[in-house]
Amino acid sequence: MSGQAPRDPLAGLYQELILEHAKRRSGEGVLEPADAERFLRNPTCGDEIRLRVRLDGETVDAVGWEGQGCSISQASASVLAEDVPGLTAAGARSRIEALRELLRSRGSVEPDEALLGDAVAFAGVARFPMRVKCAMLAWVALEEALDELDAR
Amino acid sequence: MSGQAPRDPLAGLYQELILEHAKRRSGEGVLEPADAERFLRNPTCGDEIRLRVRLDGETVDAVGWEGQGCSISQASASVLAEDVPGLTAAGARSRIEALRELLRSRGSVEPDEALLGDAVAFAGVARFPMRVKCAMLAWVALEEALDELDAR
Amino acid sequence: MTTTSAEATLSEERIELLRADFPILAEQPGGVPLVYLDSGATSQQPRQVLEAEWVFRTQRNAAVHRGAHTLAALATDDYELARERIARFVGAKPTEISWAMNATDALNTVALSLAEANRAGATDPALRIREGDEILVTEAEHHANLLPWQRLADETGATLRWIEVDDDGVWTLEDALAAITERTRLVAIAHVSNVTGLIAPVEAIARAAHAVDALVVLDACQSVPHRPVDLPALGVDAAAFSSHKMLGPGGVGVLYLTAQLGAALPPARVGGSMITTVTMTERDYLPAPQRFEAGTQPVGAIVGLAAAVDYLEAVGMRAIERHEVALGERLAAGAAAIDGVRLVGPRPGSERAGLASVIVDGVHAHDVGQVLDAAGIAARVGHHCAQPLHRRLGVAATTRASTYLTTTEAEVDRFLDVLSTVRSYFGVGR
Amino acid sequence: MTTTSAEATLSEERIELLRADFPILAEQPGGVPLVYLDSGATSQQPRQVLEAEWVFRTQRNAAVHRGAHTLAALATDDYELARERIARFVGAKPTEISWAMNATDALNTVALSLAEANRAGATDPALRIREGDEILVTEAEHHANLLPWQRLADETGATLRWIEVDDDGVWTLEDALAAITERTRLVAIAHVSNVTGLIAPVEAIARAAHAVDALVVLDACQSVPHRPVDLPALGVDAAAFSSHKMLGPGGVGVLYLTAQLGAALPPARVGGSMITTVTMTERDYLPAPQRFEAGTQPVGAIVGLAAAVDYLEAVGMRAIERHEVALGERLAAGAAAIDGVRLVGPRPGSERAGLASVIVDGVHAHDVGQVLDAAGIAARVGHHCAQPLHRRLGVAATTRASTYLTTTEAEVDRFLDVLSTVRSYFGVGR
Ligand SMILES: Cc1ncc(COP(=O)(O)O)c(C=O)c1O
Ligand SMILES: Cc1ncc(COP(=O)(O)O)c(C=O)c1O
Repeated sequence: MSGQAPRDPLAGLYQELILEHAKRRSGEGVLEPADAERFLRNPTCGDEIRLRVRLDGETVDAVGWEGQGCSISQASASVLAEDVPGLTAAGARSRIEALRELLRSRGSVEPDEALLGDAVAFAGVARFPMRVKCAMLAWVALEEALDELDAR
Repeated sequence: MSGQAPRDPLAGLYQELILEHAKRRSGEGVLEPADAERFLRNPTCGDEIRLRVRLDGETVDAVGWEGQGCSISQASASVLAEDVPGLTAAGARSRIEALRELLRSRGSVEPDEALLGDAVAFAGVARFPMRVKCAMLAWVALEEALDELDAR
Repeated sequence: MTTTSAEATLSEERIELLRADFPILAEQPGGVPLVYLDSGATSQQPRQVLEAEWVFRTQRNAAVHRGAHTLAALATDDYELARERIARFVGAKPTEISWAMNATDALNTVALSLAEANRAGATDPALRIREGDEILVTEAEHHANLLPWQRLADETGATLRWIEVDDDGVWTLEDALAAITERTRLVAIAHVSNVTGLIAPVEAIARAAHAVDALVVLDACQSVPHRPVDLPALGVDAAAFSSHKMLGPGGVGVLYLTAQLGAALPPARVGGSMITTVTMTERDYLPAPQRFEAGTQPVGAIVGLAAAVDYLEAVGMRAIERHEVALGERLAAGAAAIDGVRLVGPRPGSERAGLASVIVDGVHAHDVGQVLDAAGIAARVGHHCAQPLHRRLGVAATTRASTYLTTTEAEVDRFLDVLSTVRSYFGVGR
Repeated sequence: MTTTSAEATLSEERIELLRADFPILAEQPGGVPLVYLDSGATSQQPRQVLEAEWVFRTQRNAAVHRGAHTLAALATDDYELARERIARFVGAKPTEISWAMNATDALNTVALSLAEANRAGATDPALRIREGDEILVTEAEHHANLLPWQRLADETGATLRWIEVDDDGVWTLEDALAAITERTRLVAIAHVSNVTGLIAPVEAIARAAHAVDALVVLDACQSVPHRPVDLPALGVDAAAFSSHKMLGPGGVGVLYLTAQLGAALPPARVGGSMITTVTMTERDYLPAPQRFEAGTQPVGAIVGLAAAVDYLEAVGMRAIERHEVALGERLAAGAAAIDGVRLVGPRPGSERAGLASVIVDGVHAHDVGQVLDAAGIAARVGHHCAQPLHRRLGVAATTRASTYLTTTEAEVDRFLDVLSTVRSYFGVGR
């Protein structure tokens, strides 16, 4: 990177894995068929996501999403789409809860890699409160989709 | 006066003549017949006056008023009703203007007794900006009544 | 009222210490030491409140909930922490608290929102107000809690009814219960009257109102600053109070809306920071509280209000209440004992807040106020924004002394002393 | 833009002196020196403003226009002098200025009042808006100057029309004149766009609007703080601006209404201090400006705003304008020259205010803002409360740098430098 750009203060936020996923965008596209769909929007910045999930019994079979937003929100959706399939619905919920707790902790919670998987890369977001919503957007959409399935 | 009551700071405001007029209430009552009538109200304190005036050619023949309010406003109406009859309409207007200037001056204008008549007793009101409206109420009512006659 | 425990009220020494926090109390605006008995109109502010704002405004000031930069994050933190702080003070959830310009604005917001909901057909039956329905207030309301409902009644075709007061300006729970009917859709009352000091039996009224599915709106301007108030426990649907009456800066009104009402009401004001999606023809609103917060909020002043709440709680709301109730009784008993002075509101010995209004026979309130002012006593004279009550009392204006945590017994006594000289000064009633 | 006279703009030395008045500019919120380029959202406050408020609040604070006591008289003096001061700043008469919570509230007041007047049958034809009539805005408006008119159109049955913008977000006087028709009843436009920096030809639009008897409402949020503005000379009927964007405290919006419109409009909010006579069923309102000032106004903050106006005039509004216009051009030209950066608004070399918004190809504005913030640069990212404009530009968010009298060329250059590194940081567009 050239010139005066401030690499250090941002390194915790923009992990390599995040920058990579922001480009890779795993799971992008309309999932067909799907069991539930949620559309979420962050009114502050206009980021949005439409996320679909398909279950196979108790297990998440696949996740697909379309959306636009910052690198954090896009990378987060991509990591979700790669990591969550294969988890049970309950396991997915634990991961969402762990991520939420971590991100809201402002750095006071130690990330648990076993529980978080690749989402551990977002640990640095905890020090940037304004970005927590970006990192959580896809996960909240998944959570609400699972809620909807539970309610049926 | 008894006890701790603070006579001095108020002496400039409540001149003997004012306290007297507040009781005497010259001109109180409905003037019949009359050439013009004005009703005025001070929304801050609820003081109100209904003032009627009768002219004899260019000369103010009589003033009558009904109203309720503080001693300053009542005394002012009483002084007006005693002093103004006999003045020309123009003379009455000069007096109103002189009084207004004096009261708004915050003490920077020297009262002109020749111009003001007994209304000179209200000079002390100039140091009490919140009471200027009280002292002016009847005079403004007269002014507006004269305006109305002019407009005919 | 006497108390035995030192914790239970404020000792003279404690009050002296508190007074030192209020720079203005050392002023001599008329050349005599200030006796400030006008907290009911607006309270004075302790150094701690001014300092908290100063720190915010010189170190953390930025637009909140908008920027991503660090300063904006700091400001947003302070802002939302202040909301939590103020919510906790009245037992509410942060999402139940939104900001207004003053309590008047907060009350108008509720009335305007209800009018808007009814124009839009009020799909939610809880909001429906129509011809034949009734809106209930008392005859003693502050104009802020009367005019918005007059207008709502005019617009919806509902009838405005009111609980009448007696010759002292007092009404009772029975009066209130008798006035609540099957047609009542909304009851709007002051928790504490700013003229009479009467304390309304809010819980019982709220129960009766809810039994007929009426909404209850509380004007908490004179209660929240002076006594512990738990709004959810009172059972009201909405409440309003003003920062400037509770040691905080001007320019902040607090609107409390239960989660349910907050979700149902449309916004009164629309603009930035309260929307999700806007097109040239359509708009979608955020949920409460943001829905009611269009445009840039008075963030510095809200931070100041949170500091005021900290200050009040450090002193203790129970102790403040006890202190003021004792002063209120002293005022009432003292005034009632003066020849030619008529006390408004509950009789001495009955429950009242820390304020009293009086009528001096034969002397206009403005003249009473002037004599008091000459002695350095800042009391308020006028109709106190309650013309209907004053009309019922048969006067245009009364003289009110209102206390707060910094008011001393000596100040109350000084007021009573000077009050007792007024009639002779004007030569009436010897 | 270059100027020859030393008086004409602000020298570097002068700016250094001014910056010393703003305590927050010495802060390092992110551990790096602050480069504050977010004055368009909210401006920072000089010591002089904070001190003026401090003096008022510790020496002269009281309820205004209500009490008769000395403190109330002092506070009322300060309050009305502040009104005169602020009125003079925009060429208005004091009676044409009233207070709101913020500019959003002031604009809502106009729209709500017009809605109320039309519900009441609008006896004054100047206020009449009905089905088939048109309300005209631009596609670039801030939500604060769009949503109130959407709602007014919905309620009255009028059609909301808008002047469309081109691919840069720009519209012209010809577009505006073409959009004003015999059916136009109201034109609401921003004097200066908070996103594009476009300066509207207000005088010509007002003339055209008045020729068809339409009212003109000006959103002056981004003009009054940054350049000399004479509202009567512009010929608008109403205007709104916010204290917090012009060195003043938060919590004060200024509403300008010509004497004629102020006399015709009913109030949006009702309550204390704005009435003459109130009964349980009837109410009469005071004339403007009091009619629009229900309840206790933010007096301390208004005194602070008057001090801000004093400060701005001591520096000189013409000099501030020149300084910022130069910085705006520097921003625009610099940004347009960066590969992969798209400048929004007027092209470099065209007239613009002291702000610029950009789109960085391939990088979301939030990420741009984060990189800037890491360098200490507080710029704003998002839709800036102008979603329709952003939709037209084809993006959800832009990055905006906005300047003020304390902004230096070096700060602008620092912004441009860091901006030029963003794409490579995220590995796009090499
Ligand atoms: C052009 C414009 N109009 C209106 C507003 C709203 O101002 P406020 O948030 O102070 O009400 C702003 C600022 O956000 C603005 O820039
Ligand atoms: C009982 C009551 N209600 C409402 C108000 C209005 O409060 P504000 O002027 O802060 O809006 C007041 C104070 O004036 C009050 O005492």
